[in-house]
Amino acid sequence: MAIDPGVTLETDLELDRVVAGYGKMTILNETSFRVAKGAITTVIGPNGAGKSTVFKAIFGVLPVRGGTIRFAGRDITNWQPRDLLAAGICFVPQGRNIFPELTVRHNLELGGVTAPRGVDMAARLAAVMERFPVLRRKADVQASTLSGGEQKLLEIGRALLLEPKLLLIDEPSIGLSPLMVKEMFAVLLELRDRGVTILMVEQNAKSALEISDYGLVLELGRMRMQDKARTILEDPRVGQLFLGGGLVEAAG
Amino acid sequence: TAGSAAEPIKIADVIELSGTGATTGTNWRNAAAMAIDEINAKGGILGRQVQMTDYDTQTNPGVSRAQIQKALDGEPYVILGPIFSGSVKANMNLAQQAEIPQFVGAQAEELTHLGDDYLFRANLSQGAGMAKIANYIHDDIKAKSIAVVWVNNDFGKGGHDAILKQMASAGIKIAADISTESGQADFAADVVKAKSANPDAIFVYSNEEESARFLREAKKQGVAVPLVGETTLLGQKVIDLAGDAANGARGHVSLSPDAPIPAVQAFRDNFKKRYDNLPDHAAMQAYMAVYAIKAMTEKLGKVDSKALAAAFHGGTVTPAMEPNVLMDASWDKNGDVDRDSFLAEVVDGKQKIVAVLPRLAK
Amino acid sequence: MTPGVPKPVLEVRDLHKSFGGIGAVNGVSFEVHEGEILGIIGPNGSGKSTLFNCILGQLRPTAGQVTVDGQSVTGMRPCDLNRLGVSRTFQLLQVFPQLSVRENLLLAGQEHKGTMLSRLFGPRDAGLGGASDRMIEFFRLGPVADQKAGGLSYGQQKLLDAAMAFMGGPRLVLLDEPAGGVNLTMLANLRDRLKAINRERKSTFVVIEHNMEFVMALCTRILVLAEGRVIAMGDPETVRRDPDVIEAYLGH
Amino acid sequence: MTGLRRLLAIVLSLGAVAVLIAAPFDLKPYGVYILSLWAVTAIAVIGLNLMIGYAGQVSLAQGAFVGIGAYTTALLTTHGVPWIGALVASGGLSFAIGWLLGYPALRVQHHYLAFVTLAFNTLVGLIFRNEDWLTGGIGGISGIPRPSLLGWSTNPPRSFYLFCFAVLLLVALATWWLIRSPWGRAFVALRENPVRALSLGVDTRRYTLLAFALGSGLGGVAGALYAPLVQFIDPTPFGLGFSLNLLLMVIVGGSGFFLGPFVGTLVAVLLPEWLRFAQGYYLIIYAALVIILLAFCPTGLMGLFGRLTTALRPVPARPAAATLTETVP
Amino acid sequence: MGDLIHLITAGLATGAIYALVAIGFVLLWQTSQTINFAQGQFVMLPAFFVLAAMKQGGLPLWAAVLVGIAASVLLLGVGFKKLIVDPMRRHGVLPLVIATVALGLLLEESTKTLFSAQAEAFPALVPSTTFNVLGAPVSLQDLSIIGFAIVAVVALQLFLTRTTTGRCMQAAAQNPEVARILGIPVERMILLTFVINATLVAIASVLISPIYLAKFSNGGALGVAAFVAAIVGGFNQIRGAIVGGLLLGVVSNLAAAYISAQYRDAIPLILLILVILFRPRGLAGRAEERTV
Ligand SMILES: Nc1ncnc2c1ncn2[C@@H]1O[C@H](COP(=O)(O)OP(=O)(O)OP(=O)(O)O)[C@@H](O)[C@H]1O
Ligand SMILES: Nc1ncnc2c1ncn2[C@@H]1O[C@H](COP(=O)(O)OP(=O)(O)OP(=O)(O)O)[C@@H](O)[C@H]1O
Ligand SMILES: [Mg+2]
Ligand SMILES: [Mg+2]
Repeated sequence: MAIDPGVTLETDLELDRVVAGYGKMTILNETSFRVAKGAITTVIGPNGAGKSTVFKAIFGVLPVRGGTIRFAGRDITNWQPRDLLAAGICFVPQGRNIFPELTVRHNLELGGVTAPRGVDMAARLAAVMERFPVLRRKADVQASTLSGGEQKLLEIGRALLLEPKLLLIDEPSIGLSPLMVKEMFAVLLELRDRGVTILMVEQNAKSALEISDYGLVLELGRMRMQDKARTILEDPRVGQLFLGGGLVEAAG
Repeated sequence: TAGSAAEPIKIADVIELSGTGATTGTNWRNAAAMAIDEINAKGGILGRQVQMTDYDTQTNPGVSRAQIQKALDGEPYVILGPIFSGSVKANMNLAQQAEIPQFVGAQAEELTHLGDDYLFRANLSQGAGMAKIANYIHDDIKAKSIAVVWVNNDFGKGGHDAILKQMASAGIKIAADISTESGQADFAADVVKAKSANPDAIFVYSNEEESARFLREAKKQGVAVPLVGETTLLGQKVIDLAGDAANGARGHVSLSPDAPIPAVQAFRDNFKKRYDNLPDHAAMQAYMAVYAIKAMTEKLGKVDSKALAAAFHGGTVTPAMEPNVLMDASWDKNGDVDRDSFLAEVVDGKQKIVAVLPRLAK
Repeated sequence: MTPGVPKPVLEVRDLHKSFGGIGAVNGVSFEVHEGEILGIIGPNGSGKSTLFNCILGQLRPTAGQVTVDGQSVTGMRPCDLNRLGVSRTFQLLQVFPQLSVRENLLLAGQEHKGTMLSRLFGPRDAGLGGASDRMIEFFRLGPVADQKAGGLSYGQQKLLDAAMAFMGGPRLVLLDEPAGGVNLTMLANLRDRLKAINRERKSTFVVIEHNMEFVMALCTRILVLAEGRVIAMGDPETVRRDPDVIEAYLGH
Repeated sequence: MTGLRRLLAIVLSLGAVAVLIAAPFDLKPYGVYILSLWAVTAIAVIGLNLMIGYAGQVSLAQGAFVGIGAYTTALLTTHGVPWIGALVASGGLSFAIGWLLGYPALRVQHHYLAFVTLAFNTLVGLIFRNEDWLTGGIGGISGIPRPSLLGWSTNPPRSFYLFCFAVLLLVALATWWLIRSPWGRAFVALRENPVRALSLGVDTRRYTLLAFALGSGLGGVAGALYAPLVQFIDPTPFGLGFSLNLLLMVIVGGSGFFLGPFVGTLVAVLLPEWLRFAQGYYLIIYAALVIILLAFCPTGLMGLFGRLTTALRPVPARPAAATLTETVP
Repeated sequence: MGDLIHLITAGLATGAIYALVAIGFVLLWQTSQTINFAQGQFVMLPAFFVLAAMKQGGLPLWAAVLVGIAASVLLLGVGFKKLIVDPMRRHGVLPLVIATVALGLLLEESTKTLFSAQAEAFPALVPSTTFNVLGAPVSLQDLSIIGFAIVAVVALQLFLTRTTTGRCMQAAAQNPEVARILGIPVERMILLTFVINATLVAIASVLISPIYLAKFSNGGALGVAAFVAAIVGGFNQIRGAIVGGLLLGVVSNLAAAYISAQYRDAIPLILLILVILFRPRGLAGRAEERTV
């Protein structure tokens, strides 16, 4: 699963001096970066750096106070999620995001409510369940009874129903078994190969960067580094600060 | 409490304008207001305008006490209300301390036996009312046993206790003693109970809409024995609400807007014109009380609360003194009022007075 | 490996838990000896969290025995268990959102200090000021120490959750995916800290985790669950090479 | 609470205390009565706030506990027991019953719990009404004496007000201490995340029952003052409506704020009085105002106060973390 | 025996009324996680709209009923949602509960002041003919109420569980943030909830008032009874409303006849407490979700 730096990659998503925060606290302070089309870009950074905040800002969950966000040439700053979905952007937030009292199947179906008429939801649903068999097995139980990992799979599956152009996915590997992480990464790679742009946050950074084309270091709400994933992976200071330099030897 | 001829005479109306007592309280307030407007239009009392202020007790004794206190701070000439015995009990001693006469709609027996010589009734006590009912059941209906259906609240409980006392002394057996809730909607159980006790008559003592609902259910279950009531049951409101289910209901009416007295009927029509609903007995009490006060004050020739209270003890007002007192009424030393009252029966949707019962003291 | 201390700190005997007839834990037995760090791994939905919930009294096991220091604690209330020095973290974030980080920590420790009365009339911080400061210091929560916990980032909450588990100075700690969403560098510190505590206080850990690097580097022994059954148990290397484990969990 | 906010709060409350002590001396008896009513009600509301605002246990039965306290006091004092004795009995009884009423809270929460307590409130009301032999039934109990302590008779309205106010102050101080103690923290834990609290050794059962018992106990204390205030009691005032009204005072004041109950009660007791000029419309206007108030500050008046003071606070510093630019330790 | 049957049929009739009101509670809870303490008053009010339309507007009954429904959809549906629910929804259940308590007071007092403080007779849509069932008189009105309650429940149950819109409504209630992220029009879903509720109460009002009589103060008791019914039946299942309502009606009749008239109101409440303690989800309710 190597990345080919050669391919020509035009910008798909662009943040330009974006300012956002909670209450009076500013978290994103003029954050700017570009995300290449049809590539996987992984954002890393310490806990509390503002990674999720970036995603919330992009997806109109958190009001953007300054700067602009562009997608496929259009200014999408402070758009409503509904319109962003229509524009082909999907968002899988961090943590637990299900409808506890609905069945797994119904949870999944809700991922496709904004799909345009014609599309064959049933088929896509089947495809997703094919991909993650556990969802089929548990299709008719209350979603809240799923295990942590199963719930995450449910969310990931749900995001695939709309066949997005840009997928924002926040720490998808949390709670997934290594096997499932592999599976999930495989899915992402397939999507990329179909030209989908993927912006992902991962704390499980080493494995993530390995399948990524680009890496992006976020810190104190600022973009510190952006480069080929490989380069980031090999940068010693990044290794020390964010990739748990120590861990590697110890485990090695 | 006197004051120069210039300033108006203040009357405080401490009454149930919200809470469970709102309906009668509003009737009372409206009638009083109407009486006072009429009086002022005719030049007031002793040439002074009369000014009434309402104080809402929310049908809550604690609040009623606060409101009486507030009313007294305004130094009124007399106080009207409240109607609920609980509220009266909670606040009467304040009026007494301030030596301001208080005309209440409460019917609980004990109130006038607490040695408060500033408390006056605007209506027959339940004791007096039930005495007349007892005679009626005994003499006219000739019932040996009755079922008593009563609303378990301030108003109904007092009546219940009174009627049981009277029945005991009249030697009439209580076949069934059925307590109901105010605001109750479904009287199936109660009618079933009353029926299965097969009494010679059923005595119904409740609020207007509950009485109406009971009458309807009784009809639904085809109750045959006479349904006897005191005042409320025979009121026009109940008749309207119950429809033809009310026909045949009979009993005693302490005050009736349908009394065969021109003045009373004039009052009823004016009230209907002004408020677009029929006056109930509470309305009549208030109306008559205001005019009684006017009559008595003019007889005294001065506006003096203490003197007024004194004058009402053993005093009598008559239509001769003031046509709008509607009927002769006299108060004894306890402040209990006595008037003529009526036996009535509901005949095709109208209350028909069948007999006038003379005052006990005559 | 563990020093051969005779009596196990935690002993689970043939534990069963089923939901509406469907077994989540089907006869799990194991022992944990003083000073051990036992890792529990297994596919998503294999019953790890349920196992924890049964051990700790959050759920009533359908059948089976749990003993701590030889004393049966089956069906004992979590708070009483905790007072015996058994504490835990949850897989899904479990903090007190409206309380500040510091308050969260004080709360976590206070029931282990003094009596009901001293807690009413005694000092406000129940004499835990120092301890909480040290926790905040170690988990790098200083900058957000006085923020409401609900306003922390995912990783920060995860760390706070872990910190709380240690406030009462427990002898046995059960951690459900402590690494999820935690920055790798912080994770390295966490691992070292756990080892340190384990060495100094002779306290014992049971850790559910999907991050194999972390587990391998931390645990002295690993137990593998699948479909509610133990399919392998042993030292990290053996388990890592076990074909069943690779098949069911790690992937090739 | 930041330093600024605490300072403001303290200054305001001290000022308020001073005013409230001076108030009755230039008020008519009616005004004094309303103030006394405020003080008495505030005690019950403090108790309710302890349950709801801190421990997160919804109770629609506080009115019933005021009733239990009032009846206990009425019965005892009319039979010659000194008020202090009656107070202890009222508080104690309400505490005990509150403790029992807490048990359902161990099984159910939120609206379910609310309805258990609602049912309880109605049941108590029915007992007040139907058990004439004990409670005087609908007739109620009249002629309730006002206490006289060490020769000082509280019969005059002013004295009785000051007496109520003194009790209120004591209650307030005790509560203030309680909520800032680890107990207070444990109560909040019940509200915020009982599952986690339980796993941290917080005996949620004990604290839940305590919250109920303490809150209800304060209801009883309020009752012990209500009876001698009105000097007559019957079942009507202690119905569900009253409990809802007490809840309203908690929310309007700001649930979970120490000063909430004082403000909330003030609004609920005084506002209708101020509005009485509107004659028949005063309740309509009152209800409308409450709705508007909640629409603009759902967190209650203290919540609003909080928002205003935070507006004065400096912007919090952006949380820092290790940086690439700083040299690696 | 005849008595017993009669008590039961009569109880069922009253129970149906409770059920009709209870449906609203359950609906609001399931689709917006709100509790409306003014629901009783909501049912009381439309009757007066109808009366006004007949008296002032001089309309025939059927037209007046349409006017009533329209008015209630406007005021009790759209108005209620926009002016009261929206500002408070985010702040948990309690502020809204209190606001609705105040709203209940507002509606009662306004009705009393603007319409009438007295009970008013209300014209019946269905003739009040009664016929015998096993020797117990049953009126057409009773049947129409039971009928409508059942239809409403079945329809809503299907709508919520079988249609995407219905599920979107539930989703919007259970997790608004995520619903928004998935592009579910949360606001519109909630509005829909309240419009449905408003329509229901209006129809309920028209069906109930001929029996109950139209009175400003009817709401309180009715509301509480319906609440109890909803909880007993199961707060998270529409069908619970029917089960609870009918049970409640019968139980209180039997209690009044055979246990104690004075404590007739106590028996259903004791039932309520028992149900909550031993089957919190309610008799027809669904089990609550996984907590740990
Ligand atoms: N809802 C909130 N209210 C207030 N502050 C918040 C909120 N959410 C996040 N923050 C603050 O914003 C900063 C960035 O949070 P964010 O969730 O973006 O971090 P992150 O990079 O995603 O961290 P992690 O890797 O742990 O998920 C943190 O300091 C956090 O305290
Ligand atoms: N309350 C419940 N009701 C029904 N089924 C449940 C319940 N809790 C857990 N389960 C089922 O039990 C199985 C084990 O769940 P558990 O959470 O223990 O898995 P896990 O090993 O922790 O998985 P993960 O690694 O994803 O956290 C799952 O299939 C889950 O669906
Ligand atoms: Mg994040
Ligand atoms: Mg798990």
